Amino acid sequence: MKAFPKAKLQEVLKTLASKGTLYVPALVDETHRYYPYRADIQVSLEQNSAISPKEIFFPSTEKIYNFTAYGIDGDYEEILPDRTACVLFGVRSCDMQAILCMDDVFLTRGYIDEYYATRREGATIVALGCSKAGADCFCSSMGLNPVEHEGADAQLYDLGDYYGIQGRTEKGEKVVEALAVAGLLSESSAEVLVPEEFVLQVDSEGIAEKLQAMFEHSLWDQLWRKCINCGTCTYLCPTCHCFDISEKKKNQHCGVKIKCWDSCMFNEYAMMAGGHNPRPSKKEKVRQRFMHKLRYFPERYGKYQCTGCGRCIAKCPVNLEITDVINQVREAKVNG
Amino acid sequence: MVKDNATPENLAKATTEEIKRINPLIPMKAKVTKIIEETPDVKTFYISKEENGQMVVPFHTAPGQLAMLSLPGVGEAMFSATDAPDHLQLSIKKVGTLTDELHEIVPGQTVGIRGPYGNGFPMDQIKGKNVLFIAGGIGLAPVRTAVRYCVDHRDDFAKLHLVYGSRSPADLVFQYDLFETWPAVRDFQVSVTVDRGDDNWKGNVGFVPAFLEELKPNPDNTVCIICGPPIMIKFTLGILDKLGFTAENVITTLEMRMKCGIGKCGRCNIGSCYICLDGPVFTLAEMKKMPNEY
Amino acid sequence: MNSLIKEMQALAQELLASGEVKGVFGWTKGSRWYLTPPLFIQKAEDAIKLHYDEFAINNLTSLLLDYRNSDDKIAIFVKGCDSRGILRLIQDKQVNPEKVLVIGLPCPGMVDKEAVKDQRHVHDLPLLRKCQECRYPNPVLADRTLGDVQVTKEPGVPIGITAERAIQKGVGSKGKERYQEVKEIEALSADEKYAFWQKQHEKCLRCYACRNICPACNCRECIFESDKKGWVNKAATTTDNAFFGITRAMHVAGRCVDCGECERVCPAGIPIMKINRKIMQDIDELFGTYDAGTDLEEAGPLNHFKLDDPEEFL
Amino acid sequence: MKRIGVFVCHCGTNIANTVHCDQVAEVAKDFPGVVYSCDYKYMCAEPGQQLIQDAVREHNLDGYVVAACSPRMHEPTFRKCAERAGLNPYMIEQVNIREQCSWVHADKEKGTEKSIDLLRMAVAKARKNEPLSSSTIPVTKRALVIGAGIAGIQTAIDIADNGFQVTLLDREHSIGGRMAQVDKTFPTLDCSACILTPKMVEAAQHPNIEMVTYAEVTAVDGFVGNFDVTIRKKARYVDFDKCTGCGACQEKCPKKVSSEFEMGLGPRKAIYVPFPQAVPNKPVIDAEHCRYLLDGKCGVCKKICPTEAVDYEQKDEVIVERYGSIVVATGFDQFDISKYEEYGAGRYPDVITGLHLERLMNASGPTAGKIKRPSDGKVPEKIVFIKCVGSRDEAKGRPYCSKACCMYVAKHATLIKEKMPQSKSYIFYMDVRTGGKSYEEFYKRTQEQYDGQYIRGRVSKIFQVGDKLIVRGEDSLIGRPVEIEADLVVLAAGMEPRADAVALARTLGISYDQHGWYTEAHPKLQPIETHTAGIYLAGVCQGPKDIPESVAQASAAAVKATGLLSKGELTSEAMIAECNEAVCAGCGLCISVCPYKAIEKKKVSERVHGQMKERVVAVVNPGLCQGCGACTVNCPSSAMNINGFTNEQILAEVDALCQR
Amino acid sequence: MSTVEDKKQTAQDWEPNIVGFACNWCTYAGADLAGLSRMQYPPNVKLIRVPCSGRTNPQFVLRAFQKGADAVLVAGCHPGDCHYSTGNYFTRRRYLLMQRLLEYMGIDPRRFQARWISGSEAPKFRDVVTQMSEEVKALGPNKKLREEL
Repeated sequence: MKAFPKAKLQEVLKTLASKGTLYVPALVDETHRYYPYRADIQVSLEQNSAISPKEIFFPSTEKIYNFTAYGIDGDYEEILPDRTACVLFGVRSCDMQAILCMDDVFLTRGYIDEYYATRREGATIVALGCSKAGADCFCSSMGLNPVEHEGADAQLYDLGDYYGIQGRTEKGEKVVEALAVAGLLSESSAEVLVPEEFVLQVDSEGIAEKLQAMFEHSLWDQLWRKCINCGTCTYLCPTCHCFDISEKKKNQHCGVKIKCWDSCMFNEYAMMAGGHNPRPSKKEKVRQRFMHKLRYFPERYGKYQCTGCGRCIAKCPVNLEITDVINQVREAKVNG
Repeated sequence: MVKDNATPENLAKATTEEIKRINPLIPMKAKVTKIIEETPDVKTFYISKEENGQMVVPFHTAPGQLAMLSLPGVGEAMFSATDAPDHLQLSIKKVGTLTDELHEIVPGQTVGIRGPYGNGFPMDQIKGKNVLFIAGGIGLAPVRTAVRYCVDHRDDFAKLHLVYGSRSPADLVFQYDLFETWPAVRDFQVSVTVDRGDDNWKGNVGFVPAFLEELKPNPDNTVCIICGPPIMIKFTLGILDKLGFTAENVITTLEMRMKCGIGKCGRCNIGSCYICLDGPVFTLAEMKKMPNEY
Repeated sequence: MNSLIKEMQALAQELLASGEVKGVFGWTKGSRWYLTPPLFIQKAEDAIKLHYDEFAINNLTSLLLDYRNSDDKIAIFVKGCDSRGILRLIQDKQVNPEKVLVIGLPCPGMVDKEAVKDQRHVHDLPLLRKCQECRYPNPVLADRTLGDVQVTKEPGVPIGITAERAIQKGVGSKGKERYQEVKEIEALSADEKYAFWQKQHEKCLRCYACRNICPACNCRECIFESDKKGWVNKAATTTDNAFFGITRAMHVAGRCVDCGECERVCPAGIPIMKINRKIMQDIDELFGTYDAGTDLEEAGPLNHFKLDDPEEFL
Repeated sequence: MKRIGVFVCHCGTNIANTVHCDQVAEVAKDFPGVVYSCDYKYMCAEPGQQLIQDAVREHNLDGYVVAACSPRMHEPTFRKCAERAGLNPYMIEQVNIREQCSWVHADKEKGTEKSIDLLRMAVAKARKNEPLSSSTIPVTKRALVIGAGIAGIQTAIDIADNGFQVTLLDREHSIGGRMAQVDKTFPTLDCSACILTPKMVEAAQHPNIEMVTYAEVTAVDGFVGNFDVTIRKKARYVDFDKCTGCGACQEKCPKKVSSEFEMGLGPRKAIYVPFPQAVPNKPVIDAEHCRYLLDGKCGVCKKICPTEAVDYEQKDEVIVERYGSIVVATGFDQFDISKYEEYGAGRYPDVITGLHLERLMNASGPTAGKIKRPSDGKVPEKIVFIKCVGSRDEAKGRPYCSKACCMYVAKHATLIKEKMPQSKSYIFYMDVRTGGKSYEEFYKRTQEQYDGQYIRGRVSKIFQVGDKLIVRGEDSLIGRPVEIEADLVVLAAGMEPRADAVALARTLGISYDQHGWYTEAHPKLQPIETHTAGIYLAGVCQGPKDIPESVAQASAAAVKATGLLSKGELTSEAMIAECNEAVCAGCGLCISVCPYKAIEKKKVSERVHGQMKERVVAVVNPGLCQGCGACTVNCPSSAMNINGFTNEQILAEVDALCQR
Repeated sequence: MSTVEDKKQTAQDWEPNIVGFACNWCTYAGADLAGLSRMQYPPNVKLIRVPCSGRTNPQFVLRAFQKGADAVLVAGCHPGDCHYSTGNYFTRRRYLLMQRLLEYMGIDPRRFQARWISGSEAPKFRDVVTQMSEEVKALGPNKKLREEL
């Protein structure tokens, strides 16, 4: 398969960067997330980014339209994200699967979220196979192959000191071709490295079906006790897609409507105008999060909404682990 | 399927192919042409879009569908919308900051409107059957869309019966329809009750569930459409069950917090259904299958 | 340490069995050797799950806020820094002292689980910075104590069966330099300071973990909860994040018990304690040294005044 | 959107000169919420107000903004105008484009621009105004006067004359206070008892005055209109109903004690009446010295009392009474001269204070009016007076002037010359302050007709040689040291707050200055009121003053107190704090910063998951809250808000000013 | 409306926009007195009337900087003459901390001032306002903590 030496990574990135904005996982003042590529940026591919790549297609805050109000007349003016092409480099299988989940939500079922669609269609995703499982990773338990993911435009394989590359889609081919033109590619028949044992393993088979009858199960009475209801897990999770629409005033007459991340963990998330809140306390909120990940999303879109990236496990202030929840559901006794 | 003439059916099985690409989150610029003061805290707003000089309906809505109304600089919220030839009618009760401001605007005010949202009432399935409408307070607004559909297609339906209750005579909405147009319709019984009467109120006094028990509507071959405050629905469903109505024949609308209206923002989910997309209209049977979290 | 754990399990088992308390907050063995997350048990037989070691970092006190409306009595294990959180909640009238049974533990000094690479044992891991600077290793209040720790309102050295291990690891060794980091930032120029904090506020996701873990942030409904109040809405723009960060610092000014949990739980790694410590340093300089959450009777520095306070606004 | 009107005033040319009022009114037309905007020459005048009222009716406005002079001046005017137009007075805003714009910025363009910004701010605030009303609190039509010196008595009499019930309370067991100890009063030299005792009797017999003597205030709760005062009545051990005041017990009582009233110069018995004209004129047993009460011996007084009025079993009695207003008239203590080592005060018996001399000169005093040296009883020849002892002296912590000493020293010099023509008085002074009516003439007379020799200078030392007191000082007018062999030295001791003044202030919740004098609400404009509504001050407890001023203040305090009682009910401020109980966590941070203790805690029960749960929230007492807003800032969850200055309104103002 | 906006942005005649929180009983009265005595000072400071300096929430100061103020002034009575007796003692404590915290965050100390200005100190009011206007004009527009929409 075509490959390029790891030593030449910087050059590969430079050539890709010339095509359009290139996003790479980098460490900038101790924060590991996807940044636009710059020559002096410290690219970090050893382990998955701390903050997921979802913010590239679904940013934490974005302006959706301007509005003006002069007395009784007013107007609306759309603000669309720029359409320039971009390359998302170094996306692992768990994040690639997460992007597919987001596609289901934002691009199907009667409506298309224009903002997500514009960014998503302009992007070429270059996936990266994992050779070593992270401390909190469990993608294999969620039915994913850490080495590769068929949903990506181009796939990199870890061949030890080479990266093998394969184009899958037409956009992916263009990337491979660009690297070939730059003379960076050579043929390599080295073995693709496969990560050995995962530290975290869990059997997620049939969990969605079992949860159908577990809405009132006593498991939920204990689970919320240590949770502090912060938004960390939802904001780090690559598949959480909830958002809020609010507005900011520029002055007395005009302002801008803003779409920003929201979390089912916050109190006023489900609060209705009259003050009634169907999920008043922590128990309902924690149940909603895991039910959505492991039952509601599979019911609606046919795939788990958890891809085993382990970010929520790594950063949860109280170590409330979704793998532990899956185990508890598996062992739970359900009558009838 | 061009989204403009979205009807419940094709919405349910919409696929990605030929969806006309417009940004669903941007409201259309429209004007409030007329405001009718139904009761001290309910007003009906006539909303039309200006298209090359004339005022036309922004979009058509099927009975039971919703529209997202936004007031520039204040906010936006989901209301049930009644279809009309050249305008949309939205009846709005004063409950929060947005509705307070809406109740202070004057005709000619520019607003934003987008929609239609929701699956609406399954009028086709209930063709040929008797229809029992039950509404409480502002719940009459969504029910009225179904009533008007039945009145416009009177022959497609058997007997019609409306049971409507509100807090006091002053709180009765659409009084013109209640006491003039609908009673005049063929085989359409209109029963109105109020929680607290006043000296010149002749009609029945009492809560809707109790009133329903007195009326004892006949359940066979009858579909019931019910909307109103959660407590009224809870008790009325119990009575309907006692009267022999089957879960499939009872249809109601659910109210949840809705932000995007297009099934993306995740706010209005009950179980795996998004109320703004797969609802708000559900049969009692469907609701029994959903997690009890609404 | 194992004897201490046994004592804890026995006490919890007895308390639950006798019905004196309806629940016990403690820690338990996590899924990996370097994890000892919080645990809440209600049945006596679960007491066996209790565990305590150098990874039991979590300050459990803010979890008591979920029991504001319940009449059950809850027991809670506390280290030195946690106990100051209890005192904070009692002073703010959010926890009824009769409804809480505080069990004081000696603190061996917590280690930094983020530093785990391939070590296999706790001795190879460095002590957390906040424990190196710790001045209150012993509980400031407790209904019961285990591991012969002593309750003391004064700053001091670790006491109890884990004391010698704690001192050997360096607990409290840097007690004097707790304002070191603050001084470093103060030395920067105005633009450098702004650039530093601008970068931090840019990283903030507004997930509110720092607010929800903090015992001093115990409002029933936070002004950042809904934008009906009009202060700041949910959008995580840099200036809103700065508004949130600075406002929260002023809200806990003179009330922050220096437990360092906000900095630990921040997913974006923002040095929040550098702001709180700055305010603590200013309070010490301006109004006389004051450690929040150590004396139940003393009103916080912003809740009283002296006629001869420093004057800079003439 | 609320319908807001905008009225820009020209104020003749005061504003129009440097602000284009028409342009401001024009721009205001498209501020959000503004439906009518105009400018006019004189908004505050009748035609201007008429114009406003017509506009309100014609455009059915919800509120309006007047851009004119300072709201501190005409806000009440425009509020009344709103009321006449049928609007709630708090729905209007006034913005200052005169004192803070047209008068201080000459450049007309910039002035106009600033006026537009200020107007935009005011409209933004006005749109968030809500109708407000002040609430009413019932008032108990009864007053309490603490301290029954001349000030307390005068206040009580005036209140009683106004037809209100009043309780006159004093710690001593007779009313009269300091003035009872004084012999003669300046400048008229009429006898102090002659002008005081009739007032004491009048107070005793007045139907509206209830005299409570030998009692102390231990606690004050409640607030203006409804003070619940806890009073401890000390046991007298004499049943006043039976006692006829015959005085037999006083004669037979074996125990002699130094009389405080006589300043230690004369004796009194364990069962005693402090001075002949005392009111009530019935004896009291001093529990610390009565042999029977201490160790069960004696009991003579009980035996010989013809009406068995003596009752050793009496106990202190604590009562709680409700009052509408309180007047504090607790008077002063005389400066403790022993602090002046250099004068040998306290060591030499013949170095006495002004009050000691008053007792020596008083006919009912220990020496029946003959001035005798306390040491050997001889009649003194040369008498030296030293002024400003314990006054105008930072070193002793008494920087203030005690105001009355200059006059009473002159009085003493005059009286001594009159009583003992052959005696000679020397008066060491720094200044002579004669600031009252015919005071200066009295001082001139002392020098000229009564041979009072005034020496300008300070005394450095006094020491005893034989039975003479050598007074060494200097005469700064002639620049030479002076030495006088005196028989008697009288120090003009200054006035000092009562030892327990601070404790009483804390009980009442009123503030005091660094010396302990009670702090008036405003030194010039509100000398009688305090910051605590319903509590007033009279007499020296508020600061050194002489008798005429104390009486004047007493009558003023009476008017203030009865003014409050006459209304029957109190209307509270409208722009006060309000607690949003749904958000309040009951943490009490607001209570710790409220200057008026206007916030209390109350229990609220609410339904949580089906059961009724109790929790504590803060509640604002409209009678006490003055709307300062300290609580709103100390409340982290913004549960506390001030009507009229809500967080939302101020934010709207900030946004309007910053986002143009 | 927009004409005023463009004129403002031309470089050299840029005018700072300073928000002032003035306590109704002292500083606002002092400002009125300055007006009565026809003192002249630059028009850059606009006062928001608050009942007491103790009512000024530090969050208002942050809001002003966020929405584009170039400097903020908090002014009230001298400690001891507060109309509400203890209001400004708490203001003093709170703003001693806030002033240091803003400086710690990188805000130029000249852009935030808390001052005691009594009802009779009209000259002092004029001097504080003039000094602030000139200093901030020299400093230029404030970009720190400012919201760019």
